[in-house]
Amino acid sequence: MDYAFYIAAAAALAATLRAITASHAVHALLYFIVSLLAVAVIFLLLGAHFAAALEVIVYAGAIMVLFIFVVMMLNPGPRSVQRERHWLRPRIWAGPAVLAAVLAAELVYFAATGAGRSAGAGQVEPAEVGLALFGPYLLGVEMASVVLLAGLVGAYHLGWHLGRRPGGRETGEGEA
Amino acid sequence: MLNGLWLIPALPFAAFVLLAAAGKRMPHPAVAAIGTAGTGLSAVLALLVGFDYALRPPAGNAFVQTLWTWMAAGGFTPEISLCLDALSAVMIATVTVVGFFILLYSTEHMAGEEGYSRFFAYMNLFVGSMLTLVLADNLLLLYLGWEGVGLCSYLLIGFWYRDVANVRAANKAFIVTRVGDTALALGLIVLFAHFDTLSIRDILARSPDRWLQGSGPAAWAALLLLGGAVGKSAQLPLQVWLPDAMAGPSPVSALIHAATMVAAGVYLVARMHGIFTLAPEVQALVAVLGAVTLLLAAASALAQSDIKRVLAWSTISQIGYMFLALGVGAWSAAVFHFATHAFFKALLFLGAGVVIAALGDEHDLHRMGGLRRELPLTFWSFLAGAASLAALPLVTAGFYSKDLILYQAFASPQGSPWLWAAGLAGAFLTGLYTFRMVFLVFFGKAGLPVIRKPGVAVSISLVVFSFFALTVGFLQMPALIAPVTVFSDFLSRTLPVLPVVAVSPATEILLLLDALIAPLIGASAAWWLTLRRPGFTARIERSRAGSALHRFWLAGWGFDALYETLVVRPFVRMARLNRDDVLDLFYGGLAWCASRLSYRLCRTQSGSVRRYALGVLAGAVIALGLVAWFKEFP
Amino acid sequence: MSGIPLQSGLVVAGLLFGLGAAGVLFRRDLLFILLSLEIMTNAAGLAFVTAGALWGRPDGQVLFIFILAVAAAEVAVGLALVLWLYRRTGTLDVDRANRLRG
Amino acid sequence: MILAWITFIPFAGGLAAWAAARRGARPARWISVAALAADLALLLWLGAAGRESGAETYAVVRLPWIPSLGVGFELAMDGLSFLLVLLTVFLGLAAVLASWTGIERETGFFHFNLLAALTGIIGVFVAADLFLFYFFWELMLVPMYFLIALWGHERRRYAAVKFFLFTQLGGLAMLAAILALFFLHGRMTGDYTFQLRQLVGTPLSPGEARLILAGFLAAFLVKLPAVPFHTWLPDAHTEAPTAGSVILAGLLLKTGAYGILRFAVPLCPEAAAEFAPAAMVIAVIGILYGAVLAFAQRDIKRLVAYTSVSHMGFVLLGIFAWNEIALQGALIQVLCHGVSTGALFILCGALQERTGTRDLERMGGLWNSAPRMGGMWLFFALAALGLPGMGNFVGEFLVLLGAWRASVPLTVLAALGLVVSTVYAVWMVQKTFFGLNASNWRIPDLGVRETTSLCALMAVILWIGLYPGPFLNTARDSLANLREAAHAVLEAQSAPAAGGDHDRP
Repeated sequence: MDYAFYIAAAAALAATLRAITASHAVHALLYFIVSLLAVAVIFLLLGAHFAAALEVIVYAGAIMVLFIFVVMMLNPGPRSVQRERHWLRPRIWAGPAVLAAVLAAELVYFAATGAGRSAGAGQVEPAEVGLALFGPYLLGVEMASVVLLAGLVGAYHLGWHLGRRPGGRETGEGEA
Repeated sequence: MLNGLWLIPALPFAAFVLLAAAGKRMPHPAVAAIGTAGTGLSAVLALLVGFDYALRPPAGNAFVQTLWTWMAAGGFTPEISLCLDALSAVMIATVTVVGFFILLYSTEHMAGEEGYSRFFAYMNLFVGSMLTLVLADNLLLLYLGWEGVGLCSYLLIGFWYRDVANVRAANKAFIVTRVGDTALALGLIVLFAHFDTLSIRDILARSPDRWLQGSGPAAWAALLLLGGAVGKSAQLPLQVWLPDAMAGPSPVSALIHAATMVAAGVYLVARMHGIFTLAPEVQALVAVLGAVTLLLAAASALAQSDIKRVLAWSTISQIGYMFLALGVGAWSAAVFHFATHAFFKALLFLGAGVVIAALGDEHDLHRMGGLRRELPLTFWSFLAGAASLAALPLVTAGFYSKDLILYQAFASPQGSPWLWAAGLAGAFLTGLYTFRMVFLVFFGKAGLPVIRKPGVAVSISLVVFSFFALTVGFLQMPALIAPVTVFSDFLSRTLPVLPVVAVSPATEILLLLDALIAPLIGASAAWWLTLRRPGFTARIERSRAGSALHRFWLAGWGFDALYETLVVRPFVRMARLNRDDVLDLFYGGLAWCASRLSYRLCRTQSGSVRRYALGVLAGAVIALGLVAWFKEFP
Repeated sequence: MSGIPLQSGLVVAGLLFGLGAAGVLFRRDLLFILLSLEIMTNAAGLAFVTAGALWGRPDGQVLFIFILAVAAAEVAVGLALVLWLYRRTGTLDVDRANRLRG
Repeated sequence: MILAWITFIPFAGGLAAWAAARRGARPARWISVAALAADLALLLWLGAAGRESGAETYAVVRLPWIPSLGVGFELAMDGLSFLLVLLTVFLGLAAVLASWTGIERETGFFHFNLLAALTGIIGVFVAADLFLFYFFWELMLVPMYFLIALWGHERRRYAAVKFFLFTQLGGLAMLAAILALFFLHGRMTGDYTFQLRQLVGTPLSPGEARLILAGFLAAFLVKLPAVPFHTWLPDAHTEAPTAGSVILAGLLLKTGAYGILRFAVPLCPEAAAEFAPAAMVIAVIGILYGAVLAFAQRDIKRLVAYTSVSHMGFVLLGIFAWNEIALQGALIQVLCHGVSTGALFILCGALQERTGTRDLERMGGLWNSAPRMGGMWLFFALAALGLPGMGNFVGEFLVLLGAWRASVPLTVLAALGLVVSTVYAVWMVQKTFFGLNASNWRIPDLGVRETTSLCALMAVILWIGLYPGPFLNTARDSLANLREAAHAVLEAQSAPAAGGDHDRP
């Protein structure tokens, strides 16, 4: 168990280090996704299954995709085709793949042995989280919704002006 | 009859309001009618009221009419109330009669002026204020009239406002008299602090009980009142404004700066005689001031070449006589001289106005001459006035009033031979400068041609004034000539009679003879110097000492220059230096420091996001560090 | 949870946070800065969840969800700004985007 | 409730004027005039009713506002407040009339600001709750800032910011003092309240009292203004539009005097008594310094502004002499200075509108083309120098009379101010209407609207000058109450230490 934690933690740190030192944005994003996956594994190990699922679905799934969209929008044109090709080389995806493989191996191991399903004090079920969320933290939920709305409006507003700018290109990103 | 008292000042005020509101749109005859009617009706009323008072004296010899309570605050309750007694009766009669005839004169003299209605409005305002001053039952109302006449004086000196010199003269008059007025205001405050009232009768009634003879507060009160009086009456040391005040039209000089307003100081001292009696030092000061002023002013009058300035200095000198009389306790003599002076000096100014207008606005004596034949009526009336001013014996009013003053300056308990001698020397000088003026203007060879002759209104006024200038004196005559004492008897209802020290008959005759002879010598000297030996005079003027003295006297003994260097220039320079308010520098400095600091802090605002992030991080680390630190050392 | 050292969870969170902060400080590309910010929020989330696990309470995960919401909003606006900046200046170098300099 | 109406009718009128301005400037102006006229009518009716009833206070409003903090919406009007509110509405009307032609930009917003400032001022004069007082105190500040900053002359930004900083800093010090008083009173009695009538008589230690008084005076002396804190005034008055200058000089300065009378001295009478000699020295310095500076100015509005410094010195002198005569004098001076200086600023505005300059050196000889204006100018200049027969004289003389009992030398020095005021008054007449018309000005004379409003101001000055009885009587009881309140506190606190001087706090 300890080893599993340490392996995941090491993977997270290594991937993050690569993410902030990478010279290329896509590179960095791939490493960061791996880092997120590693953190998700740690969540799993800590007994926070719900958080682990959210980490993968929302963080790695939604937010990072947004990043990738933007990166792609930054340099459109003929050069991007070539760049696309460049990205498909193994040098780019080898490192993340290895780390992801390690994490996958860990997961498979847990699934096989059931060691991850630890019962005890640390286990917090999603139902508990939900109750807390819509009980004492109701106000926080409302505030979070306001924040999200503000983000939505802000992004829309910026995008609107982006589209209207003379010489600017019509880009409709309806994020969030 | 007496109940109409309030109408006397109210009528001129009404005329003023009417003219100020609508005078601009009226035709000139209507303006003249309203302007003269206001004061004229008031004069008629004043005479009626005066006779009524004289024939049927009310209880206590004073009739008081209270109109309303002016203000009431914490025991201070001055009223708007008028008081008629012998003194104010003499004053209102003089003021309204003189005022009416001067206004009559003005209807013609000022014809064609742009500010015709403005002139009559101001003149009526003046008459109203002057009547308020003399009729006031309490000192605060008196102060109202006092400032009102000062205001009118200011407005009328600056009547021809286009010329900056006139405006400056007006400002000077206003400011200098205001210095005296402020002293008067403080005097009022002192009196109120000690008597809890400003009613003149109450103060005079209570003062002998409240104050010892010669006590400090009495002296202070008297001194402050005197300050007001010397300001208004152009006595030393505040006499400097009057010669410049001649910038106004001649009727203004006649009414305000000769006959009435400048005598207000005399009136004030006479009115508050009780206070001065309690402060003998101050009363002596009054006498000395009067004596010195009359000599100084007479000497200055000798050196002037502007006809109106001669008359202005002579006015100062004659009021010096009145102060001399007040100083020795000869209250009624002072008031008598005021009355005669009002008539003859108004006459002289009006005559001078005719001469000036006849020669096309020429003021210089040396460019006049020989006008005796061209302007005969003016000549004779001017001569009557001049004779009265010089106090030529027996036939003129000035002689009787001046003789009374000289006699009492000698014979009064407070009098002294020195004061008498000063008065006598003044009489000689008066004869000298008066007839110098007469000879220069009307005799000798002709100067400038006459372009305007006096008309009916002017002539009437001149004749009436000549009559008064010669005859008013018969109301009061020396015992040696004829025992007529109508005037002092009448005034004794209000003013205390002077307890004269017995003088031997021989001395008395000697005194009378001196008073008879001194003006005659002066007049003959004038004749000798101006007509007989003009070269001699010119030689004196050209000699070094002579010309220095001439310039010194021309400039009124250098008082103007003295005040200019001591007060005016330092004040103006100081004010100008501090125009931008030195205190603001402090706040400006603060603002400068703040903006420098802000500039410095702006430097940190580099616009670099990463630097900001570093700052945030460093702040967080420091904050966490502090928390850790204090956790370790609780 | 006998084996998992909860202190180490916090240490990992701290290290991740530090890496994120270093990224913010040392990268000049706005996109990377944004990425590093995400790393930092993620690290904070990890710290919350770890602490929640320590006490066995759901609050840690609740706050993680809030962080997630904030991060989502932040990324949405942040990326829009990135695009804006790029359109206006043609670069993502923050050191050149210093028009707010005082 | 009528008091609340009186306070907020101008505000409502201002909003209506703002809304109506989209149909042009005329409706906005007429709505403002109508609102103020209605207010004036209401006020006069209240005054008549109050006089009849003979009650001490004319009207009271007591509503809960923020009960948890002890803050009430509490207004009260006694004779003193009545006179000042009357002055406010009256001058407000004159100010609206004076800006009839001068304001062309944003007329609606201008009138809104003007009337909002008036509401703030009225509120200050009737508030009986310290929190509410502070609220109104700040309320009058903001619209005033806009009036100067948006419709002012050349250096309006500078002047507006300076005005704002000075008054705001003073106001903050006052807020601190109010809060300190609130907590001290609450701790002592357990009753946490901002009500003035509860707070009067709070026993304070000398140190506390001094600090609280300092806080109040910081606000009031700046507003008055007393001499070292006066430098915002010339700038603000000069740069403000005509209506702004009228309100600043005529009304805003009065709130300082009112504050000292109503709050500073009654709340800490002992400290005030300690401070009185220093305050009187400051007052006399203000009288002379302001007058000398007025004489030195070239800008006509600046000149008039400095005369305000001088005149408000008399007010300060009267207040701190603290006997009936002096207080009555100070009040009359407040009223008359408001009217006469307001009129002078209206005339300055008219002059500037016609000649396009405020430089005295470029004017002169205007009497010929505008004699009616000249007469008015002369009249109000004479009022400024305190000619008897005009209200200012009554005020100044009563102040001097009362101050004599407090300090003889200071009274003598203050009387010197009368001489210096003559100097600047004749100077300002000479430089504008007299003298040579060197620049060949041909200006139109006053129109009907201007003449009417100035004649009304003139009538008030003469009325107060010749028959101030109604005004003195109206204020007598309230001034006596203030004196008694302060006196009672003194008696209670320091019976053995009280000196022989009965008239002083």
